[in-house]
Amino acid sequence: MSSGPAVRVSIESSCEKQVQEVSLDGTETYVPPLSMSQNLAKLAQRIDFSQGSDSEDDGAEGEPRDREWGKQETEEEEGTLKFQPSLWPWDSVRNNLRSALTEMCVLYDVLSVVKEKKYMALDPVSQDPTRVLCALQTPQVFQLISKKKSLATAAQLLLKGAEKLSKSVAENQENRRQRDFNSELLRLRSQWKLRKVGDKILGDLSYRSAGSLFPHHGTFEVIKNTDIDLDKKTPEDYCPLNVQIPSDLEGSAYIKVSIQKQAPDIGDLGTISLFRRPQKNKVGTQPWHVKLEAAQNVLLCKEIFAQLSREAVQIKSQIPHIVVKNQIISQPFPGLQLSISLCHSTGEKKPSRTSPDKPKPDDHLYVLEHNLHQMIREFHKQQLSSVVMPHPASAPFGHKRLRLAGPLAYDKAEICSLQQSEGLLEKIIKQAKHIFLRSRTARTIDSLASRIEDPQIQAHWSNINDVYESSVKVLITSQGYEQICKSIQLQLNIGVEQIRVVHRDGRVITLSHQEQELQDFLLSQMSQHQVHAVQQLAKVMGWHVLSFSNHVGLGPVESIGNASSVTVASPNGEYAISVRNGPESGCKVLVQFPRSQTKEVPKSDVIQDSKWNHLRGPYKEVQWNRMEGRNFVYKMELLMAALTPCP
Amino acid sequence: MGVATDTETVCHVPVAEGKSVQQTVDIVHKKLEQLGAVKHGSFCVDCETYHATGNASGQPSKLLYVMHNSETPLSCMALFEGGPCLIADANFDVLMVKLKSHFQNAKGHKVECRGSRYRYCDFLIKVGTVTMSSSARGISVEVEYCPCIVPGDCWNLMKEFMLSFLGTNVPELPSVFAAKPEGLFAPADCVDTMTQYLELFNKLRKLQISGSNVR
Amino acid sequence: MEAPPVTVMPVTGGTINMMEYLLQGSVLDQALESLLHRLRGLCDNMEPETFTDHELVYLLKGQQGNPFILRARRSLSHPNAPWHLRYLGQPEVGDKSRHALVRNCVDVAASHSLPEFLNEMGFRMDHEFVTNGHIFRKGGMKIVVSKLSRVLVPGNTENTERLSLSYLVELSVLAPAGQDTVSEDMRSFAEQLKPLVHLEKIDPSKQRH
Amino acid sequence: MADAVSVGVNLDAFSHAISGIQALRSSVSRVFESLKDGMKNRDSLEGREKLFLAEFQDHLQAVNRDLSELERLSGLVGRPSESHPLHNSGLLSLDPVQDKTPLYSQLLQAYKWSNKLQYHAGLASSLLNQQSLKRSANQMGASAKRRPKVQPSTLVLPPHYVDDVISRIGRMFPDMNIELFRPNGTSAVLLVTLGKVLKAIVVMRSLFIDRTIVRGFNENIYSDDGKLDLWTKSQYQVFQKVTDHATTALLHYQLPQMPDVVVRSFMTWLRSYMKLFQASCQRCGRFLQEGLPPTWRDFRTLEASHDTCRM
Repeated sequence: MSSGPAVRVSIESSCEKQVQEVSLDGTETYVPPLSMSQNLAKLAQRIDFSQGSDSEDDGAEGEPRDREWGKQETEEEEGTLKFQPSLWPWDSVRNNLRSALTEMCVLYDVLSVVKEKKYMALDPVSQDPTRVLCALQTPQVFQLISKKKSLATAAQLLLKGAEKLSKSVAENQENRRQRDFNSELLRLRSQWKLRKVGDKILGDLSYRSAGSLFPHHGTFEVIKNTDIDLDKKTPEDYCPLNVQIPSDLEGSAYIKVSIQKQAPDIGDLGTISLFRRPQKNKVGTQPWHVKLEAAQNVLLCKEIFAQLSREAVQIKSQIPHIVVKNQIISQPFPGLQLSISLCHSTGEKKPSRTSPDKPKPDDHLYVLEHNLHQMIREFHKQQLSSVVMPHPASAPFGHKRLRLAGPLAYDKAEICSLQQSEGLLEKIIKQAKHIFLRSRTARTIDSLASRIEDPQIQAHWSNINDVYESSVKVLITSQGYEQICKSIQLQLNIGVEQIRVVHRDGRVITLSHQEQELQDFLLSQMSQHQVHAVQQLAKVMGWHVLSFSNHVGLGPVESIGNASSVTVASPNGEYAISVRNGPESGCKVLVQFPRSQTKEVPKSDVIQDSKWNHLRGPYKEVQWNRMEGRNFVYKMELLMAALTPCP
Repeated sequence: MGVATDTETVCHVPVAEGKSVQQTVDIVHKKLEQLGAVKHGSFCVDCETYHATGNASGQPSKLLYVMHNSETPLSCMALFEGGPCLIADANFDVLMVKLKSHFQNAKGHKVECRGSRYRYCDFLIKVGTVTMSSSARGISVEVEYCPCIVPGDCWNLMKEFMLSFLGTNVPELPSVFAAKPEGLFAPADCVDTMTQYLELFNKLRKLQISGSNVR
Repeated sequence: MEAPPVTVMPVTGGTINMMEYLLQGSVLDQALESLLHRLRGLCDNMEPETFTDHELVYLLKGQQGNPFILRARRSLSHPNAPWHLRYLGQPEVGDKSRHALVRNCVDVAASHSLPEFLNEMGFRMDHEFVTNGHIFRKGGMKIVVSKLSRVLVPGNTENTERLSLSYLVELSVLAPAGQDTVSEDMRSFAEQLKPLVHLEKIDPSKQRH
Repeated sequence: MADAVSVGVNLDAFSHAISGIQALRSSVSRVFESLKDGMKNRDSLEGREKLFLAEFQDHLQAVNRDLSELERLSGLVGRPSESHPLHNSGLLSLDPVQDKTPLYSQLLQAYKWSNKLQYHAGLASSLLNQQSLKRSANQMGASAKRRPKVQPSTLVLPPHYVDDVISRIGRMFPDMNIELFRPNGTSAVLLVTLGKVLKAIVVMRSLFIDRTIVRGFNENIYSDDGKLDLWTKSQYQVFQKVTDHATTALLHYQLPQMPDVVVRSFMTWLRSYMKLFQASCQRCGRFLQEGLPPTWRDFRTLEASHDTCRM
């Protein structure tokens, strides 16, 4: 508002409106009282129209304006009596100008009030129409123009800024679309080894710097992508930099490790089916990076396979390892075939060189594949770390440990352990053996546990395993009698070739990889458990153990292990229970009655006397399967309870 | 990796009456095999003697012994009698060649002890013939009980073991161990072994000097 | 375990007649960073390593001739590492076309009782110093950039004083006698270090006097 | 008691009265029956009316008769005694002469007995719940409810609790050095160094011992990469044997409810190997048997014997 142009301003003071005439006697003639609209205008100037762009000025000036008015009035009142020289010759002019400004402000405010129809509607006032018009319209037009102008400049500024912004955004997009070759190269340089040979830029994707000894050169060439029309819309993944990798490293590859069974008795191994799909490009990774990583993976797989096949040829084993093109076949256990194959699919076409056992791709042992990768990297690391810097610095280079061997007087065994390092193939075969043995042991235990309900088998697998060893605790119990029947507890240490069983009684048994051995052993232990349980139960029930044998020499011969037996007598010695339990023949329970209670005692001429009544009577077999009770021990407890006379 | 420290003792077995050295060794071998010990390669301990040539101070110089043990094939032990000892790698021998103007090898003093190693559970037994200037002088038996590192702890056990194949010739606890405060077979165990061998060699040498009619 | 491994050497042995090929030079402290940078680029891809060693020089005076010198060195940064006992022969005069100093050398790794033992042998310590710096490797070549400090109080390696404001740069190769090709490699490597440092063959015996 | 007699006499009248009521009811119902049926099935209206009226009259008379009969009977029954509406039980509410009734002392006695019974039952139950008689952990009456809570809590113990228990046990045996590691997550691995004889690695799962391996004092405890070597068995036969025995001990010492007791007893047992090379066999008196010292330690007496001698 204050930015109004240099306008011709009428100097005519506004005070005319108030004081028309001051007579000599001091009486003043006032203009007639303000009309309704004038009054309103006056009031309106007190209102703070905060939405107006210049409301601040308004508010700031509102107050002084009022005071000015008052002051002026008083001045005018006394002006004639004693003339007060103003401080400044143009003071009155200034005052008038200011009041003119004030007027305009008011007008503007009124106008804005009027324009916003919701506050009030303006009606023409009958009184002095021309004056009103001139007072209202002229400033309005003037204000409008000035407003328009300033708005226009502001709009222009904004437009300029917007244009700048859009331009820079467009530029950015343009930039992204057609990347700068050099910046790409810089990025490539930060992640890959590059060197300049002649006019070519060559890179190294081999693992040589990480300790690999694989002879593949692993070189890639950096090419500038120029065959693109910059005017046309470029594809999303366009990159000015391209890499050319050796043709034999193209595509994707993986090492497939699987165990095939020649006999169907072996459970499934590695049935997880994870089908490989090409890795989704992560957002923000450059296409060349993906390409190089894939090529590096191919190279690593090739190195692993080359190492394995070299070892397969070198190692002498009873059943020689067979290397056929891209497959190594080994026989860890009789009837079992471990095959390691290099699957390399090049480009778009279907994998043509994959292993022959394509129809069942689910026997891939991912754990072993992973371990192979891990082992080759360990091998690399070993290569690097074996050539550590000597300390003190004057000492010659050499193997760190071997340098210690002399002054620390290592003996032969220690020196051997420094030098020998098992090959990749040996390790992986050992791991495969262990994995196989472990999963089959688990399966054997589980199938026994599900097949046989009484006694129960529980297996507690250790929470920490090694690649070559894992252990499981096997508990054989009877339901409801866990506390007293815990004589059969075994720890199975599953190794590479065999399973070592530590029995609770201190025996150590070594089982071979044959499944039948473990199963037979567990079955015989379960059979023994029942007899042990009777023995324990007898203690609890107050019965006396007359005889106990883990391995009975009498009766039918068991095909697995031996039958065991126990004989217990009731607390008062009247009754006796004999139990014989065999892993195959099952259990047989006999009860011996006191002679006095049996009716059909065979009459004998010899034992007529009453004292012979204390002799034991005949045995009767209990029809065990018709006994009440949920399991063997429960039945036995019931039987003992029944045969224990009430005191 | 630590160093295998264990308890071992070296003793001298007198040659049986009316038998040659080789025959006596065979008898011991047979006894060991009867016990169940398994032959496990061979071993060799040798000892060279050096003495300083020019001694500035004039005082009688001590003898320097440089020994090797096939049990620690990469090491070379250098000992002064009753003095400090050094364990070094095989290059020490080369250094001794360089030093030959200052330390002279006593040619006739080379002692060697060769024989077989036997393993019986955790015991390692080495029966060897001691040779001085290419003539057999005596028999040494080294018994090592690998799992135990405190000689005093397992001495009874070793004695019982040695009784079973040496008969009455069981030695007393070697002075090397008795002198140690803790009785611990220190990390420098190979030095202790070498000291025992050195004592044995010196004993045999003295026997040779005092009475050359050992056999 | 039974059959001794192939690489286990015979009871008496060691590697006879090893030669050290040596080039030496020095850089000022200010130039150290750029030299290290260059070396990191040129040398084998290994973690750059620093070292702090304490070297004792022993003399054995015989009745005639020069005293016999042995250098015993231990690592202060790796206190468990064995001591290194070193014998260095006189530089070979040989033909002038050879690019490096060549001298006979015996390296012995020894137990910590070494100083005591040397004393017993009759050796006397002549002087000692502490050296610390960086060590690099390129194939068989060893590049040691080190700063020498004087030991002020005998035996106290904490209390040292720098000898100069520059670093000693040594390029050395250990090889059996007669392998003169290594000196060629050394020369080309030294070329690559120019102009940061000029490595030359310096005859210590001539330097000393 | 007189009351009882009179009631007994009246009972007869009661039953008569009841049957009287029944008769009255049936006659009343007959009246309504006939009223409901109304006049029907008669030839003439007059006859019908007459008959109906006569019938109705008869019925009413019967009702009258029955009613009077009932009234007579009710007189016989007589008024029930007002004071004893509940008969014998009513007596209870009467104020008894306390000194004369033995009720209080009887109550006291009964209370004493019940107390005693409860006490003895408690004793008996605690006796019956004792280890020797317990058949299963699942059977205990009180713990049956608690079990689902107890079981997981012993399996999942906070690590600091395990640390606490282990350090307490470590303090119990000054000649045994127990170090605790957690190389694989929360489950602890203990490295027990027993004098200068042996080192044992004990792999724990919370406070349960999973497995253990024993090696000689001078053997490596750490593998090349500086981690605890939990797998490589000892190169010495003695310690291989001791490892087997220790595994047996783990199977022997089992008390799922109190795992800390198990750890303590195992450590006590392991400590008996302090004199592995010094003790002679308690059975045969010798040091060596098949080249091995007495490796077996009895689980109760900790007596040393050869593995071959113990049977």
